[in-house]
Amino acid sequence: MIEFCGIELRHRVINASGCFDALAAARVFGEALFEEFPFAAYVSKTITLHAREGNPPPRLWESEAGLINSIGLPNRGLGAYLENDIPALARLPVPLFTNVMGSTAEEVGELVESLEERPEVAAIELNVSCPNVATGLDIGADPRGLEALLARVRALTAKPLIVKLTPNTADVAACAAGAEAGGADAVSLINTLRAAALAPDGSGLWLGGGSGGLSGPAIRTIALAQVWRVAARVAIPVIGMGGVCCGRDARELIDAGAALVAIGTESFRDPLAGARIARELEGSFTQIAR
Amino acid sequence: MIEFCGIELRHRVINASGCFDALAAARVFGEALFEEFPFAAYVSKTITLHAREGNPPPRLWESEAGLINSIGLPNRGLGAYLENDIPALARLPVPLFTNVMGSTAEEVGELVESLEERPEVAAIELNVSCPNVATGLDIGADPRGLEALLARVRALTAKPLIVKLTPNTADVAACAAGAEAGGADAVSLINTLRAAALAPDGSGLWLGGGSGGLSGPAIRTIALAQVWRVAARVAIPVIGMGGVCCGRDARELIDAGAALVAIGTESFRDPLAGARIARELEGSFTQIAR
Amino acid sequence: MLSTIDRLARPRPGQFYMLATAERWGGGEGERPFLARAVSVMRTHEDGVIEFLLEDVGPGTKRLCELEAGQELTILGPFGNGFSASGSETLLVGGGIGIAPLLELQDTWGGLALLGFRDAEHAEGARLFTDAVVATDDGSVGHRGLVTDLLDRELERAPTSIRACGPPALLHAVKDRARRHGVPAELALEAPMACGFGACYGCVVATVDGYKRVCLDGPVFEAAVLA
Amino acid sequence: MLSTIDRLARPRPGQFYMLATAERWGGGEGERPFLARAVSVMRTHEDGVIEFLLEDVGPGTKRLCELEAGQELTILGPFGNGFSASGSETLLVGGGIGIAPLLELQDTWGGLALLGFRDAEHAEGARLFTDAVVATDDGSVGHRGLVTDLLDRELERAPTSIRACGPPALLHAVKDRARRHGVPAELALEAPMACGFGACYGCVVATVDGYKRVCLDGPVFEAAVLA
Ligand SMILES: Cc1cc2nc3c(=O)[nH]c(=O)nc-3n(C[C@H](O)[C@H](O)[C@H](O)COP(=O)(O)OP(=O)(O)OC[C@H]3O[C@@H](n4cnc5c(N)ncnc54)[C@H](O)[C@@H]3O)c2cc1C
Ligand SMILES: Cc1cc2nc3c(=O)[nH]c(=O)nc-3n(C[C@H](O)[C@H](O)[C@H](O)COP(=O)(O)OP(=O)(O)OC[C@H]3O[C@@H](n4cnc5c(N)ncnc54)[C@H](O)[C@@H]3O)c2cc1C
Ligand SMILES: Cc1cc2nc3c(=O)[nH]c(=O)nc-3n(C[C@H](O)[C@H](O)[C@H](O)COP(=O)(O)O)c2cc1C
Ligand SMILES: Cc1cc2nc3c(=O)[nH]c(=O)nc-3n(C[C@H](O)[C@H](O)[C@H](O)COP(=O)(O)O)c2cc1C
Ligand code: FES
Ligand code: FES
Repeated sequence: MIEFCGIELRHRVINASGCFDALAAARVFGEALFEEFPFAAYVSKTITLHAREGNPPPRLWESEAGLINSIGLPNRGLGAYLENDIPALARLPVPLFTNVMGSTAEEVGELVESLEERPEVAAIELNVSCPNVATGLDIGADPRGLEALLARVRALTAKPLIVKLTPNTADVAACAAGAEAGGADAVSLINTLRAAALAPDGSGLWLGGGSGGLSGPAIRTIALAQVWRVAARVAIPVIGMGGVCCGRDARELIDAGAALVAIGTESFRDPLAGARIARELEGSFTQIAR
Repeated sequence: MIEFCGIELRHRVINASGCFDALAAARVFGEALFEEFPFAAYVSKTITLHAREGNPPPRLWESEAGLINSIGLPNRGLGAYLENDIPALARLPVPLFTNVMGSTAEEVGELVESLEERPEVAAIELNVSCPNVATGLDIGADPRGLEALLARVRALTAKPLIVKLTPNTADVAACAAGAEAGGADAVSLINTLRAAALAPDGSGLWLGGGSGGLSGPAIRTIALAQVWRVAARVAIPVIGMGGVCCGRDARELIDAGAALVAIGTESFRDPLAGARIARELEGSFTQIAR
Repeated sequence: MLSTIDRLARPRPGQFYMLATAERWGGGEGERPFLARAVSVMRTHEDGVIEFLLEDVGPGTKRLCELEAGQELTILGPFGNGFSASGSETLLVGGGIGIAPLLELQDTWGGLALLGFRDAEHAEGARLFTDAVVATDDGSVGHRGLVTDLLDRELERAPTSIRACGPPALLHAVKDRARRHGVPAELALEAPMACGFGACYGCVVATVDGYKRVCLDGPVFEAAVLA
Repeated sequence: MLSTIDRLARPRPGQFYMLATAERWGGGEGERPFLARAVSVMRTHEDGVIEFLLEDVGPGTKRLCELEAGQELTILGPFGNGFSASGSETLLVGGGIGIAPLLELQDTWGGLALLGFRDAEHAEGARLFTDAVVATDDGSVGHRGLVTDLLDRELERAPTSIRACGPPALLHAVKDRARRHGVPAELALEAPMACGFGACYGCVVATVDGYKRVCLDGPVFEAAVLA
């Protein structure tokens, strides 16, 4: 058993938000999935205050050793999540981490407050990659702004608060330090990197949402560098992710300072990747000089 | 013939700074290289005021569809460049762009002033990916700082000033706009993205320089997104680069708004990539809605 | 044509698998393919053997087509809803590679197949059908023209329902006629897919009640629900 | 063992080529290989045929070893300085895959080869030499122990010079003995390479006058100049 922010976990491998839909998977692979769940914790895809349709298709582009997505955070909104999803997800044999995003501090506060009331939710992950309406930058891109946001919502919950940092910033370590100073219990990174694809027929941007986010092996070494820097800067635990495909990749993130490793795109190629990588991890015990 | 900042070029494909050493290539491939030079202009690797040994080896790591380098800008300094390299490079059949980097505005000024005096130099490219000693961030990461730097050195030269933007920023388009406002004649992007690799034997970071910069196909769609954003924001010409391997990749950057395309890592796999890609480009004429 | 064995599941007509090669998946044009590729079940056999029909349209299908007998295939599935049961009065309309799922459908529930192709070469696949009328753009086999010409003719005979699979233009034409003639139709759609099992939300299609995941709620949709 | 033809250049002993396969270079372990791989010339023939010796140590050499006769190879070179001319009194010291350049050297200028290997299987390559003494770690062939044991013995006979290629430990031991016995030695080094022709500055080694590019100023260096 592993301990993360006071939560007991079977192993160090969880899913990356938005890359595994436990309810859809149960429909497809059957209830057995609920017994032998591949991940040590289940992270929901991002929930917003109000329902979102998501971006118009096409939403995917396969790039060099990676995937660009422009899904647009489709979800039925906080209300439906509390009412329908949480009861269904409560049947999972692993702790539930709920990932939320608000476009203002008020929204984030409202999301956190309502999740605080639900015992089924073990931890809250804040997706701060949402563009700030004023500056156009991600609200998580500015260390001071992030500290202020955390300081504000920290008071609203006793549950572990994980900040999903944005990689679209000049200094991710400073942002992590800001989140820590504001009272975050952990940080997770990296989120997808802004990327674009052009339609083969020359009709312009391919993705319905315009630009998208790059994930997969192509970003693995960028994730490794950011996790290394962040882990060297903050004392709170780090959840590392980005292009992890095998136990060795996971081990490298742990050696870089990650407490847990999250699997995103690889789960699309192998829905049992989480269990496989956790197994492969057990075999390896590098402990390196940092 | 193509016109770029008042300079006539044979085609739209040039080399990326630090990815082609014309003098070394002449030694290896013979003088013929000077007649049939693969690029429409020759961009020097970054020259600094004082000589630099560069980073200790190992300096390279092959990553997923890319390369991480930590070369550390080795060069014999401005003096040796002016005295030995420029006369030798003057024999090139294409215009010479000189890439320089200074760690302070004074240093950049001194570099620009001395190049201004040399007719062999057709244009000056400012590498602003140098860490600012005070903030630790790249000096090019802050739009206002970049504008101030440009305003200061603009007065020192009549030659075209190209700003090689840093991708390690929250808003590359704002930085491009800052450079333009300061008087830059063009911007070039993207430089390598911060990445890291761990030694297979578990002894820590692999690269002698610690972290390094990621280049190659893995970053192509990130470059495409940044070039698209920058070209949409500024009126000055854009030199696009990042993972270009073939005419189609180059065409996409041009469709995204680039005036010229630079080839970096692909030249390692094929020293004649510049000529090949220029040929492949001629064949293609997409003109897309932006 | 590619075949493999699935002893666990017996796919239903219209379902698909996500396929990749175990070795050297990647390293092709643009360093691709990276993700697995969705491929419809063309035909199944009692012993669990499943046959697929592949057209080389890019790095993924190219690599799958290069696969030699005995080499390892990574396979996930069967996925998707598949077609609902139909009868002998059902018309099966297919175009190009879209004929694949209709073969298993005909083998299971019968029905006349109307198949459209570019030319004789691409029309090869039609041979596999027990009861089919063919149209080719160049007239090298069967009717010269579109498969929808054949459909218009058959619609006079008031079929009970239609099942279609093929390029967007064909599906659109079928949807159109189905509405005009008041004949219920089921269309098997395609969409770029990353996972195939509802995890990525990347394969959505617009329906009368919002975006639906083609891999999970489809790939077969009633023509009437598509926006 | 891999062979190809270079009609343009006649490589000199110690030079190398950058090799890659034209098809499916990439898509292996960690989506690699991406860059070409440096490989020493093992033997050349009048007709321009060049032979290479490869050991599968990772995705690049693995892919090159998988290459079948007739499949296309991407080849750049010859690169590097190569060894300077030597005579029959020169000792050639090689370890493992490092024996490759010494074969062409012996074919050209003669000299006794002292070759070290892990075991009999790896020692196969020694057969290609006309005049060689072998040492293996497990003693399955020749002397049981290190090739440096053989070198120590031969050094008594006051050789005019030494040429060595192999793992870092071996080169270090040779450099050491060369200095102690005052015998000039040339060492063929290895370094991670991206280009092979001086463009990337990635392959440097520390020398008495600063970092030098192994691909351009080497791969052969006088032992004395190495820092
Ligand atoms: C449910 C379902 C069933 C299918 N059944 C079959 C079948 O039985 N047989 C069969 O041959 N095919 C079938 N397909 C289609 C096949 O899965 C796709 O065509 C697949 O994309 C082919 O991959 P590729 O690499 O060969 O071609 P791709 O390179 O993916 O090109 C195919 C199309 O995808 C788009 N595209 C091009 N480049 C990219 C990129 N980098 N990222 C994203 N999209 C791109 C273009 O529109 C192009 O025309 C099915 C698809 C679905 C969804
Ligand atoms: C001048 C010269 C001549 C050579 N001649 C020969 C020859 O004749 N025959 C032969 O078999 N080899 C030769 N080599 C060695 C060969 O080029 C290298 O071993 C090459 O790296 C093998 O590639 P690989 O993908 O098979 O193995 P790699 O995966 O590159 O592993 C080889 C070594 O590189 C390091 N490494 C591991 N992963 C990475 C990575 N991702 N990026 C960078 N480094 C990594 C490790 O130290 C590992 O032990 C020569 C090298 C040089 C420089
Ligand atoms: C299709 C897709 C959907 C995603 N949705 C979300 C999301 O809803 N919320 C979020 O915080 N991150 C989301 N991400 C980002 C992932 O959680 C993860 O940070 C990123 O993909 C890097 O990991 P990977 O390379 O292993 O995929 C999504 C990624 C993908 C590919
Ligand atoms: C080995 C290497 C050395 C580089 N040296 C420099 C340099 O000296 N100055 C600079 O501005 N950019 C340098 N770059 C960055 C390239 O100019 C280019 O911006 C980057 O590699 C992206 O292009 P690519 O993917 O085509 O390589 C270097 C890149 C590599 C790979
Ligand atoms: S393909 Fe991933 S949800 Fe349909
Ligand atoms: S390998 Fe590029 S400089 Fe030597």
